[in-house]
Amino acid sequence: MPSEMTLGLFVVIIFALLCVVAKDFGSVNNIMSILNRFSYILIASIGMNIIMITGNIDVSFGGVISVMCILMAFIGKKGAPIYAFMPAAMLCGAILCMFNGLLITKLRIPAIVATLATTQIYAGALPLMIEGSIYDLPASFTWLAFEAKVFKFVPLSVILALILLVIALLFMKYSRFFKSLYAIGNNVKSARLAGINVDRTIIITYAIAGLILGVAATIIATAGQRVTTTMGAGMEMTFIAAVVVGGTSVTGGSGSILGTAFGSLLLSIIAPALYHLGISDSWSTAVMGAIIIIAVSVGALKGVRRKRTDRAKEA
Amino acid sequence: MKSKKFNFNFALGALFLVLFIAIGLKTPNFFKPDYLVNVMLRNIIELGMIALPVTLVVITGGIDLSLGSIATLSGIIGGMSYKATGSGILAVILVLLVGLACGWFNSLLVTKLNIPAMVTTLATLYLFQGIARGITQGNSVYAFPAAKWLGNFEIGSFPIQIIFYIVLAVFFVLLLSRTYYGKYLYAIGHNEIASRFDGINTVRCKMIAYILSGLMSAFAGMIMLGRFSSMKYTAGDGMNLKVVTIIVLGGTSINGGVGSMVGTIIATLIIAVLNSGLTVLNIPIDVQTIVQGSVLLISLITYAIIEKRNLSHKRHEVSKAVKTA
Amino acid sequence: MKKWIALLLALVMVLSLVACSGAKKEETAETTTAAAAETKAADASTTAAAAETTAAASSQALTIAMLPKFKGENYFDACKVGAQEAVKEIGGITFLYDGPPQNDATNQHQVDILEGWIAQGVNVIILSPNDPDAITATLKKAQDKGIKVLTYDADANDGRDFFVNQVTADGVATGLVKGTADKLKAKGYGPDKPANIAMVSSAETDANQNSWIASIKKLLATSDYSWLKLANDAIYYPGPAEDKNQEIAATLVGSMGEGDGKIQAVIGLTSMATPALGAAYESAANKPDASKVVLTGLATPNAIKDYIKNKDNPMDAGVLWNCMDLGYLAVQTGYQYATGALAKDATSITAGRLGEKQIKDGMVILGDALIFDASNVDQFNY
Amino acid sequence: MGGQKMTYALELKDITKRFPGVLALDRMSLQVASGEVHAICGENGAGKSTLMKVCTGVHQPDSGEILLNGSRVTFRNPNEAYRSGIAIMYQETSLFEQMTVLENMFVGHEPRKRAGLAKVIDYAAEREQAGHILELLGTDLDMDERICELGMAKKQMVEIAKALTFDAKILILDEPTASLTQREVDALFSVILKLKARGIAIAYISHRLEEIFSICDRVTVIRDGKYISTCNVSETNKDKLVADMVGRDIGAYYPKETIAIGGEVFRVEHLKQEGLVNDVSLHVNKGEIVGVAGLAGAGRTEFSLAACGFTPADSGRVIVDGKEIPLRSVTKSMDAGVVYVSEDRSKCGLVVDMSLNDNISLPQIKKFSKRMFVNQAKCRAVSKDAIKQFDIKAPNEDFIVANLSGGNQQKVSVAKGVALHPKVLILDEPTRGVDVNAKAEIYSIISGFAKKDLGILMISSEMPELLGMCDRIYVMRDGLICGELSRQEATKEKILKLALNI
Repeated sequence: MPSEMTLGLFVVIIFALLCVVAKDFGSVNNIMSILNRFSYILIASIGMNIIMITGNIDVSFGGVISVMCILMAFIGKKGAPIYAFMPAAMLCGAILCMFNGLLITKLRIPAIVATLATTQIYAGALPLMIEGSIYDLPASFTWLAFEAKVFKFVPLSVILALILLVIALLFMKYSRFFKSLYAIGNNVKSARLAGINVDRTIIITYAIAGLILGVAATIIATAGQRVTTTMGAGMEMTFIAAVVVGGTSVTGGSGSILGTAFGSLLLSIIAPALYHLGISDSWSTAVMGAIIIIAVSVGALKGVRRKRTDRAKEA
Repeated sequence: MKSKKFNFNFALGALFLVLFIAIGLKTPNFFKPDYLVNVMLRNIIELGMIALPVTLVVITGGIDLSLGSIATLSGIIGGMSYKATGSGILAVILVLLVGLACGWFNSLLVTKLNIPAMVTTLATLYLFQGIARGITQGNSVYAFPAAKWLGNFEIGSFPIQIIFYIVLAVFFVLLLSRTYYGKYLYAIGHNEIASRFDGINTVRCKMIAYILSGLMSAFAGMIMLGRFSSMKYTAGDGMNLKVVTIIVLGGTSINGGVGSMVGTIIATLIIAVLNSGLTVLNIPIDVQTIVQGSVLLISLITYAIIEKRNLSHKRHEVSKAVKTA
Repeated sequence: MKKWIALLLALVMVLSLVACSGAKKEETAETTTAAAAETKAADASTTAAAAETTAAASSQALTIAMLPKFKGENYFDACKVGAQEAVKEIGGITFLYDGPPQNDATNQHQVDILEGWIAQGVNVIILSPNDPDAITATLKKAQDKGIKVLTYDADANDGRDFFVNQVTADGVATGLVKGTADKLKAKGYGPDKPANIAMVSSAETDANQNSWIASIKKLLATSDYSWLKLANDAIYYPGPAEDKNQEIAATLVGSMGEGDGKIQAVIGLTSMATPALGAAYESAANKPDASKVVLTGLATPNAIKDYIKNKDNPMDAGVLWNCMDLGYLAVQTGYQYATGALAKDATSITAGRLGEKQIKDGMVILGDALIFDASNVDQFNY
Repeated sequence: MGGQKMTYALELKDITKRFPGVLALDRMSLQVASGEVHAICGENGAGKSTLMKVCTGVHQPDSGEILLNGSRVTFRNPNEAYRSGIAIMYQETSLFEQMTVLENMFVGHEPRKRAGLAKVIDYAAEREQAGHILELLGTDLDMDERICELGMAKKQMVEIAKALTFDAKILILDEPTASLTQREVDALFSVILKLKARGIAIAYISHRLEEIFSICDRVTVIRDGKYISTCNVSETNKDKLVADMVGRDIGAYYPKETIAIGGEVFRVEHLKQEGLVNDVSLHVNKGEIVGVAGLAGAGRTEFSLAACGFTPADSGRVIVDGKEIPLRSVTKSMDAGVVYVSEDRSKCGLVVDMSLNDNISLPQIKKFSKRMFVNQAKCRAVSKDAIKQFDIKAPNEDFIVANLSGGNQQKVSVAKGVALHPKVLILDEPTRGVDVNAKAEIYSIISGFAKKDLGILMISSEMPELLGMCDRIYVMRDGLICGELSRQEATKEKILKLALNI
């Protein structure tokens, strides 16, 4: 697919340029901290991507992440190892997202509104369960962020993300299920004619997304010794941005994981780039918003042009 | 349809009264006129005002999630311009202009590029807020006289903004229920293609709706700035959800075509009671967030079920009609 | 159809009421400290108490409402604990506590909460404003209603009767700068080998951080610290949100190390930033040489004790005051002032277990900053 | 296949299917044997497509039964039909625009192979199969091209290819050649013959007679959802078929009245729209009812849409009452008095979820408003007498249109147009999906307008009504006017021959 490759090239060029103009940008430390951020953005965005391919969306990711983080802290506080609390988080994520899926398919509530509502519920429920934050977490909890390094300097989280990326790519290519996502996103009616159980597929998709989100949440939660109730607040926008920038059409039916990967990379660069260029971090939000709009508009314009060519072709 | 709508608003009104009395009985404080006016009503005005035009947008089958950011951005720009120039009039004009521009930008993306309203406004929400944050560098911006007046002036202990709201509410009720523009909006929401075949300029109608919501958001932003005497770029966070809640609770179908301005207004009062009630009961704001979300969800589910019922009802009627034919 | 609406809308209402009662449980839980002292008041809903207090403000039954910059962060939690201790000690007080969520610590949220309290006529409001200017209008309103207004932790520019100050700005500044300077000296820096420093504050509008920054800059201008260079005004404002702090901390730690282009010392000015710095160092890919850089700042001991104890982590000291005492003192002052035991122009106050405390033009001062390191960090538990 | 005694691969017995307002299939029967190509022909709206949708489980028959190889079956959804070996190529494409040809062919039933624990899509096998099929079709389709990049003809090809991926025992082709070039048609025929040779039963729906005669073995004619006749192609001829297709004796229910034809009111000159309308010129006089005949896809609707400015015409002139009106402006042409009543009620004609009153007043509500405020009374008055004039069966003007019968809905959409007091009324399939009595009423209404000196352009695929109602008839084919017949000279045969180009 050329479009992703152009994006990839674009990102690489930007990266290179930054390394040249801003000294220290290329430093191992900086690159690694970028990659660490990249890792959880990518993982979560993969989940967002498969949802958006079906033409839906989930803006409750942030809230769900917060819930999972607290849950993990709860378990991890007593010294439980990562292989104990990560699965718990994944399960929790699967359930919460599946609930969204049910609302959307069974009650025909537009995805974005339904998930906006659940976001509020998730976000609001947490502070009631615990007063704000769980701190003073044991080393076993922060292991992933502090200890786990491959070759002494590559964070394990990055490897984790890349593995997941590969798995996702394989599934997208070789699984009938994931092919059917595109069909649904393209044309629900035809998908039904082709004998696809649309509702079930969408619900499962949400569950899977939640499952993957659990991994991302683990990376986010274990970054420090304290977990607050607002760890994930507002992150969903970053993920959506990554997916949209990656070339997935917001109306569903097209898009690729690879593109999303590059999109995630681009977004994880923004903040450090601004810092190293001496621009105030305050602009990062605006930059991200602009990037999304540009990406979406480009996609839309393509669509418009296609319609024109279609009519010509019909001749 | 008409009769149904009447029943519906009636039910809403009943709900309002029940909540109002229930909370009042729990805490006499609640009935203090001072509390009713200065907390219950005064605090909902901004949301209520924005909900009015956004109802129009939702009826066309669209939505505006960026309203919170528009309010913040315009308020902030107003405040900054006043600080820079010291001219109050300029500030007011700028506020409204910014709102107008933002709304226009949304409408452009939605109508001309056919980007789904949800996504468009979700992105612009981010953009507008980002700009607000960028130009303020995260600092607060302070109110200017006009805003202060809007936010705090009282006519015999009756806040001025409530009067503004009442006027606007009347205006929008008439706009939607009495003018052809209102009818057009319903038609577009139900069936945009057919509307075009009836010679309706659907693009223009939709653009007007979005621009109105941008404008009103800006106005509300100015009131907010005055009421809180300062504004930060985060001021608009979560407003969009609250407004959508009000609108959906008010019986406007998120899929467009169905809805009434009166419903929105009653819903505004219900949310006002809920919020202020929870405050007066000293319930932490987190719970208020939950209630917020739950109310939205439950009303969505209600309408989902009602729509299903209507559908089957319709089928029944059709089959009857066929038999007679 | 009609039935459906009625039914499901009723559901909405039920739910909201459930939410109320559900929340009320925890509310009473918060006030049990007060309730314990009173007899048969255990289930007295705060609101009932509030109602009666409005009737008789001078009576023993006071309602004291406390409003932190934001909820759910252990600095303010510790203050709250101290406050509740005082409430319990005095007895007969209804204690309300609420605040904005951590990711949205804005003046606006505080005003919303305050207006609720004002309208139902609490007796004392103790708050730590997010925005010293913006809040004043509301505070004045409260005072007009005869409510006693105190600020703690951070001051408001106007509209408060007392400011319960943990420590003077200069106190904090000296604590931080001296601490940093000593550590840097120990690592071979000094007038002959200047060091670049950076600071991580909270939001741009936080009064206390800003006042500290001001006096830190003053100190840096003096000859003994002139070798500490605040490289191109390197102060960052991630606000209270956790992820933002981690992000900026990681970036800063990433650009630490020896040499002119690098940063040798970072000072965290909030109890979010400092732990984030410690964590960032721990997770840094190739850690800057701990013997060449310094991390320090304000934090609750618990939040950074691991980093302090960890030899390879350049964070080996933190600065703070006793937050519990701060909360305790605040409530004591508020109570005594409300009951008239304390005059507006008093120059000192005897605050329960804390004993005598100075009052300088409306500013109650808790004491000096305390510097904790590996040796004594375990003595504190907050 | 084919058991010991003669059983048919596919047999339909007394299938009846009702839709709101219409009887689509009326005790319809059909037998298709394995290894034969069975043509099903009839006019537009005769019920051919409905019949096929019943066969493939899209619709469930109200009564009657479907037999496969002699055994009774019921399909609750298309999937069940696929699984029991019935594949269909729909007239309107149901493709996934953003996906490649290959993906489209196999969506939902990609061939899979074991790979360790998982079953993975076997691309090799998929490509091989696809390769065979495309080869069979003799088309140069690139299987990695996205559908949205393809033209209509190629999309059709993909549809066919898709149908072939199910190794079907019965293949239904619904107007497969509607938009194919001759080369592609030939290719398709050779495919059909190959398949036939394999003993596959093929139901071939078309109203292109020459095609039927070139590849079909037997032909069944249906009309108004009723079975008319079945015979071997060798034993019949075109004229006989045409007679069967249009056979209905034109009852007296065409209240045609002879009115003095006035001067020209509507003229279109050299209207062109790329690929859809190739140079159409026609005119309508006051009090004249002018018909436009032609097969589906002849470009009649496209022409009228362009003429009224709903779709952008590339060139041409539209003149009303001697005044030229600008192309591409709906409002201008409406104000000039040109009103188009769409063929597709529910999609374009009406806002079915709104009340009668709203629907009728919508196009002119602006006129009924003072400073934006709608004069409800006026609206109601208008819709009230519309209801009276067209005698629409509704309790009151607040009744929701969706709850009306098809016939009444059609009346509403006509009434809506007439309420605008047009000079020219363009009626597109005014009686589609409407039962006989409603038809009669609509006809009388139409001739009523003619009396009022309106110019009426009536697009219709129903020969009888054209013959019964029109003073002049234009015949269109491939976006061109290919003939003009006066009331006297016009006959079903002439029209059909012109339309079929034989």
